[in-house]
Amino acid sequence: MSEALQVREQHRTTASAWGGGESPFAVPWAKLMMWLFLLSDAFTFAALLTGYAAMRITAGVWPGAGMKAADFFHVTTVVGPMTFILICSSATMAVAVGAARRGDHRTTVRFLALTVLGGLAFLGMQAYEWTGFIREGARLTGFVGELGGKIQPMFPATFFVITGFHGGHVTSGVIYLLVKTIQASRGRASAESVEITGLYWHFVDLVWVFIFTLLYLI
Amino acid sequence: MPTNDTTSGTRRSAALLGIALALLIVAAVVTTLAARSRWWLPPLASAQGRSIDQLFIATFGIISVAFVLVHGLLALFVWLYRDRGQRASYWHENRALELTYTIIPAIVMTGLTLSAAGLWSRIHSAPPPQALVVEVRGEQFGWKARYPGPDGKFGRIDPRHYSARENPWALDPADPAAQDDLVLDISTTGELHLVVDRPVEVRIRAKDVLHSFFIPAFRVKQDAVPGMVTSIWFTPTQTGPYEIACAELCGPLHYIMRGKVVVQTQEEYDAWLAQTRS
Amino acid sequence: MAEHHESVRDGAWYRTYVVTWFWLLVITGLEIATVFLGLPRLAVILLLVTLALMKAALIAAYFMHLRHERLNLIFTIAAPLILIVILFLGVARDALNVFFLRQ
Amino acid sequence: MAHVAHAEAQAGHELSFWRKYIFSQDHKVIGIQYALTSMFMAVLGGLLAMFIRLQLGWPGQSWPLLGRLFPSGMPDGQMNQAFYLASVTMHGTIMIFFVLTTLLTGGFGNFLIPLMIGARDMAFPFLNMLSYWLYPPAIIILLASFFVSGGAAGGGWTAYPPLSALPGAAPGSGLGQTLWLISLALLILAFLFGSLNYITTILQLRARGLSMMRLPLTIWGLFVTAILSLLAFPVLLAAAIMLLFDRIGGTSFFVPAGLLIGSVPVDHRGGNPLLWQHLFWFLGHPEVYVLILPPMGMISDILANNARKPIFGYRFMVGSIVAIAFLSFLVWGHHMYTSGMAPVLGTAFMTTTLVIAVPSAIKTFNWLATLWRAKIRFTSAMLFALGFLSLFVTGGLTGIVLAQPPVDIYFQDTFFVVAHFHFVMASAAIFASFAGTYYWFPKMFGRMMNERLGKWHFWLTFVGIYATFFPMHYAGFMGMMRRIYSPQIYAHLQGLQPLNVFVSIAAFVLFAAQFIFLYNFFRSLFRGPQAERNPWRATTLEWEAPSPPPHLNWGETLPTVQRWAYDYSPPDMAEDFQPQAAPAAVPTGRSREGRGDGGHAR
Repeated sequence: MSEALQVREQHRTTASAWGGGESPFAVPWAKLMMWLFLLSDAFTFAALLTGYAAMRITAGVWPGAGMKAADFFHVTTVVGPMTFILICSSATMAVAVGAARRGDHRTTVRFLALTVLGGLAFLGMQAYEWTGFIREGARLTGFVGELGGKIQPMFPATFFVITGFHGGHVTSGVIYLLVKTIQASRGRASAESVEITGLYWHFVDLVWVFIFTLLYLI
Repeated sequence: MPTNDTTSGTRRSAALLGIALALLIVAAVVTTLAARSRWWLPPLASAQGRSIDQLFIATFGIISVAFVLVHGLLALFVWLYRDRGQRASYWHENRALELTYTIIPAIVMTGLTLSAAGLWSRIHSAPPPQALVVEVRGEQFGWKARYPGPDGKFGRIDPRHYSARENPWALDPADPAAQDDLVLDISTTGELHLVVDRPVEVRIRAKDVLHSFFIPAFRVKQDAVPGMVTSIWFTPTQTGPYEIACAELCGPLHYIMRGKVVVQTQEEYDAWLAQTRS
Repeated sequence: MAEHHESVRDGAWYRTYVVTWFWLLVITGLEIATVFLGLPRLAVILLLVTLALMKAALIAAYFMHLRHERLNLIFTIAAPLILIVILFLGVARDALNVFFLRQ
Repeated sequence: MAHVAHAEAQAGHELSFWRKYIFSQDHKVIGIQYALTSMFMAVLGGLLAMFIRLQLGWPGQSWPLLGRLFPSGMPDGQMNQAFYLASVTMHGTIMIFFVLTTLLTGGFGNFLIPLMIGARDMAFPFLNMLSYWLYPPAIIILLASFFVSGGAAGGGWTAYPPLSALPGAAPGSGLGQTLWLISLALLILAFLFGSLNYITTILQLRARGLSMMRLPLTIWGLFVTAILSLLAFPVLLAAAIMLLFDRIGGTSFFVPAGLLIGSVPVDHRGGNPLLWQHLFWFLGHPEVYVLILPPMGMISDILANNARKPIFGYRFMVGSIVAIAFLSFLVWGHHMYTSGMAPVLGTAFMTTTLVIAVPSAIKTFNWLATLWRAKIRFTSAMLFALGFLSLFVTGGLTGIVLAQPPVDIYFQDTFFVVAHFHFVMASAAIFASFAGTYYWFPKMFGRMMNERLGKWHFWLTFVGIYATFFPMHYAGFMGMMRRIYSPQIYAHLQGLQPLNVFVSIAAFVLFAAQFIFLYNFFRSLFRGPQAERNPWRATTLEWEAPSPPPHLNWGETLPTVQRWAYDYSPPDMAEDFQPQAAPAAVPTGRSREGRGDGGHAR
């Protein structure tokens, strides 16, 4: 290869997105890291849900003969609204991110605060839903009371473990959002960091889509 | 500079390594040949074991060739291309060569996959209808076996009725089919009796944790999994006593979890069964 | 550093979010309706999984801005998800086997 | 970028001792911390192996002196079964998770990634520090389990339930097993933090001109490994959570109904023990590639450097690393052929497993082709690299036997398996670590290791490894089961004892030989001759930095990369190597075919 060719090759390499010296995705490193974290977290949830599927398939009837999962939950009155609230909080989060990008601090703070409220409402309703389920006889080890013998013990167990794990994510998300709201109200949250917070929050919503479908509806 | 080994140092290292690798080939071949008389697979005593052993020997031949080839080349190269003040060639791409050693292993692997898949599906095919059916159960730390009674049916099991002495199999007394089941402790007092040249389906249960039903002479191994009944079928071809081992870690006394199996002619087996039942 | 293309005019920049939000709610409503429609079991499962995937796609594409990222990032995020499908298929197939071997 | 500015601001003032060496955010210090801690754990794991060999070589023998040292595990000097199984379990756990994974990705990964890609540090130094500081607590919890009632976990490193789920099932299934799970969960978090950092760093912080197809293979190995960890460890984390719930919360993910421990009914129902095996091996198989891909990369670089020749078939090398990584997620069931898994899955997993043999063969022959018409320099690093090649082939080939389910029926859970993975992933990975240490020690500490001791170490280790692990194949042929306390009562294992005695003695020699390395390592740390910047005359970027590299690695400006990583013995040049960052040299004569990028961009 002649010298000229070599120089041209070098130019081509440095001009390419993958040529080093810059991000091939044109994203800041913190954002890429959040995406990667979410990817890995998706595998944790996937494994839990796969375990749940294995329990269901192995059990044959679920949660018991002649019963539906939806019978045990307040799908239209509590779980449906929970889903509604989480979607809304995701939307307010998206607006907050958009506003932060435009430098509109007032809107950012306001919508971040709304998102926090949405998260708290979700957690409150989940607590209510858990309480009701426990009152019906659900325990981590299986159902107690008159339904005890008729219901797969892994029905409440998978429910508590998976929604609990998700609830833990929501709780840490609320704390994360709260910190971000305070920072934003003092004008110390960059648009980038608000966007990264948003990614986490949307992911929590995205996981809930599957939990809602697989645990409550199917 | 540490990189500038003296030529004699390089020569010595190259010679040593070349000889060591050559010796490795010789040692591997010699010990394997020697091992065939002492440290080899136990004598074969089942029909499916023949095919398994043949597949193993074929694979062993293939990997031995690859072992000798790679180590031979390695020994040759370290000796030939040691640092003698020459200049290494700037050669780093040869599509034809690379494709060659992509395609040849691919073909060999395809062959192995096909032959192994055929054998695997034969091993896991449905047992023939005339097969003897027995159940074995792994528990900490021994094997038990159960033969159905003259009704040919295994009785129901209910763990609530378990009693180590009176009802070790936890048979449900309410089930009539359970009344005549024959339960043997094949680790201590009894033996698992099988009939020569008659296929046998062994259904495997576990009482507590995972175990693995392993009869080396039959080339049979199948895990005993709590909560489910696994099964395996095979045909013993030699009469005589053999041993059952547990191949899955099941607790501190895993190493003594041994059982006994005896292969007999049909007459001997019938006599034994009649005597034991009475 | 976080420069992104905006697909909507200034002043109505939140329109995408509102539209996404609206569709998410509609699909959620459909999901709940599906359960109470009394369709055959397999149809319910297929329908619900499809709807859930649609929702997930909407969230990822618009709320998480994946649609506005470079294609290589989208592939980087999406490609590994195939492994989840493989894990699920392997485990589910074997769980079915366990079901049949239950004592 | 933000972190660089932050780091530069930090460099302005002197750091305290604590910030500099203990809670350091410098990737080099963290890498060395990881490496030293792993070395400590390696000695521990090796000691446990010696206990195992002591028992298997001379079952029933009493060792009064040891009995006084370990009164609970070896009362009257005779090892009890629970202690034996705890040794087996802990040896596996420590060597796989706490030594090889941490040493290769935590140690070499942290040290090498920023240096080899021309970055100042990792993308997120604080997370990097956090990753290391989860490791010592995990160790403490793991080791503490030896002292709780019942002793350390005894269910094997795979911790198959129900044995590991039911506290009553075995002495080691008590608190020891719970601690084992917690310790592993902490370590998983550490690996996740590390992986996030490595992937982001390699993707985003490469120096100008260092395209992906110009990366040294070490970086490719570490990069793909990080992806494997990122995607596989969460699955084990989920499984560990479920198992913890089974143990503590009374759920029954892995415990079915109707079990009796002795005559005590077990109060669980509904679970499926095979689920754990699926989830565990979905991690477990990628994990063995976590242990072999970085070595493959490191070996490629060390071979090319000491052969003074470009690595052969760079593109096929990268392709096979990626292919192996992808396939490693599809083969988990080949650990489960006899487990009661559906036979159709056995066929599927056999197919994917045998496919992996193809990229592995490509790599082996590419390494051999690299040696062809080379100019080989026999440094200690090179000897270990060549040893790696031999061990990898020996161990890899027996994998072909085990990949076939009908044959695996006989060999599953015998010593043949033990021999197989001790060659292919344990010994080979350890050889690569030794090679890497001899090779990069000058860069890490600015001093050279002693070559004479290095060669003694190599010869004793190489011979010791073959003497220890090769005879284990024969024990496997005879059908000797893994994890048994003594083979003596079995008729088919009679005549095995001389073999086991031989293996045990070889193992003791092998273990003792490692102290030559430790002596060499620590002596060179303080007494070794000063290393120059590029003692091996290597092309890759880390050798452009001073030895040892200062904080932030590079001076005022970051290096700019001009060519691929393997420009050894280029034609028409007086020198036999051209560093990646050296400005393009003026050619002296005829045309220079194939220069520059090794023909990758065409």
